[in-house]
Amino acid sequence: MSYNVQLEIFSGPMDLLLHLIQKNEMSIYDIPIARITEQYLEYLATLQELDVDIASDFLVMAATLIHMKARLLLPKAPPAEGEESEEEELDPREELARRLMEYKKYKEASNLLRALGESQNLVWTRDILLEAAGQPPSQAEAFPALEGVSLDDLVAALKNVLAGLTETEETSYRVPKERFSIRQKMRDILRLLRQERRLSFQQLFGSHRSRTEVVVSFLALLELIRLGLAAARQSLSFGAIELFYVERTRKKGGAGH
Amino acid sequence: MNIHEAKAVLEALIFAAPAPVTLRELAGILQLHENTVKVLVQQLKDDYQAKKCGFLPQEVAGGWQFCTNPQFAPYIAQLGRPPRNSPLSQAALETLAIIAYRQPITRTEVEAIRGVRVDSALTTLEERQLICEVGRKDAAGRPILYGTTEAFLRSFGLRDLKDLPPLPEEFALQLAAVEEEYDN
Amino acid sequence: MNIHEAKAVLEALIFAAPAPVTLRELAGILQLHENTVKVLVQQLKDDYQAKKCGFLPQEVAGGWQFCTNPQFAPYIAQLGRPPRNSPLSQAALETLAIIAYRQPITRTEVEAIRGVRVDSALTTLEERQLICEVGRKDAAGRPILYGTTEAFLRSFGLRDLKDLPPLPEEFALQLAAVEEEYDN
Repeated sequence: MSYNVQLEIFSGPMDLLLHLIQKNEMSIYDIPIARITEQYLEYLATLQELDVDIASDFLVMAATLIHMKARLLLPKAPPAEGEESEEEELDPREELARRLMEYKKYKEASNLLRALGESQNLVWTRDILLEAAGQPPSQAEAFPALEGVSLDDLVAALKNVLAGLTETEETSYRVPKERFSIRQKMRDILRLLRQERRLSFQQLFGSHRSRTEVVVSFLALLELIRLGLAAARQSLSFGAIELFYVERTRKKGGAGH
Repeated sequence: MNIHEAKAVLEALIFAAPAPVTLRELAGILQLHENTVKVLVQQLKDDYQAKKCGFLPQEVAGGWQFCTNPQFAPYIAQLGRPPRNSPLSQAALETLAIIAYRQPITRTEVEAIRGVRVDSALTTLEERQLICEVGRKDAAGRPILYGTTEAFLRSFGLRDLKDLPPLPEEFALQLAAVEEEYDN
Repeated sequence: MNIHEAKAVLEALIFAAPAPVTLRELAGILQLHENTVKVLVQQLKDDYQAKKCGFLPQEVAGGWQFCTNPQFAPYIAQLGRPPRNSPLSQAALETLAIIAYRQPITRTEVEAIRGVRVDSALTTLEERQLICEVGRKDAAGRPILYGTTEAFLRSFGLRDLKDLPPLPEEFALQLAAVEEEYDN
């Protein structure tokens, strides 16, 4: 049905409203509220007829329009005595016009971005291609998981961290029992890595207060390495182990919503 | 090291770097002044352009990298490599534009402009690493503030955020006019 | 398309290909004869060599790709990017050598030659994608047969397996002897 194509054009109620205004060659600063409301509702009715789910945001805008229409139709009440009624005199359409202009500005900007993205599509770089070919992304290529690092090195480093903790935990009573899940830790580490791109082992575990937390973090880290989401590297033997964020290959290039 | 050698080293470095490499990093490796490196890299680019090469160094995301010459895109497309940017939906693109120009910005602020919920657009943009959390707003609920990433700059071929195309001026001016009127 | 343009397109294609690209593929895209492309690519390489560039096209793993000029390796190493071949342990290296020269070969056969268990060396080599399973031996338990990968060729700058340096004769004989003994 040709309608469906039409319906998906609008990215939101502002977009639809802007479209109706432009189609009718109305001025944003002097919107005939009654007419625009009518057309807007008509559009929603069409959607309903076609059994399309109407996002609540479109209904909110409908309500706003109806409310404005009502306000404009009602005779203006004379200002109550001693009351300064400047606000009352403001045309409610001005707020809508301001919002529409603001929205329109970014809609235009999004078209500029689209054009920029398209011109970049005519250009290839090496890193992007490695990723596109389904090979390890550039960073994974640069830092293969566990490069120059043996599992022994990792475990030795862990022992080191644990040694630094022993006193605080084991000599103090009533340590509040914290619960750490590997999944949560994986998320935390990943977020940190994404921010920092690289982290020292020390940076990662330095803030940990309990042995449990260190162990859970360590397991989470191993899991991330196994999944290819993080990589560890030791540039010098006995040097500090560094962790790297490994950019994920795009699973689906699907468009957003 | 003479100029020719220095340029060859720069060429090799920019080529080998897995991501755009900054002038500062290049200067550090060559032990040259950053401004000298800037001039050399620009010369390198001019050389490539004059020779109409298959690719050339480009400034992007705060660094330099080699890119293929766009005029050969039809040939390269035949290598069967997917293009860099798979298209974004209008909704995602609008959301991205608002974040790019207004960052740091919260979800609610974006929603106020677009008049629509943007959760799924945000998810898409985060998944594609075009935006990320850049902090928390000092307000009730400490909402997440979003900003664009380096991958965003690279995807759109921008040197930095100042490189964003100016917002349509006439609208900005009109807006100012309305606001002034409003104020009087 | 004149020669200069054709070379620029080849340049762009070799640059943009994520893996070494074959003359046949290049010829197909340019609609030129494979021999013509061969001459052009060789010319391209000569041009780069004459100009002492930072990188140049190289024939590797049955195709062409750009590689940085080895004389600049000390600079490139400073990019924070470890050299492509970070050192392999002696054990892994020995195992790799045996597989490279005697492929396809089973784990037990490698162990017979090296006289020690090689599980972990195999794992390392597989992880680094230097070797892979190439089939199953038609013997009891149908053990896995290992062979080297294209990444192996690329890592060591080999066009194909025939490019491997020949083994000293007595060593080759020794290898064969161990294997034979094992098979009986």
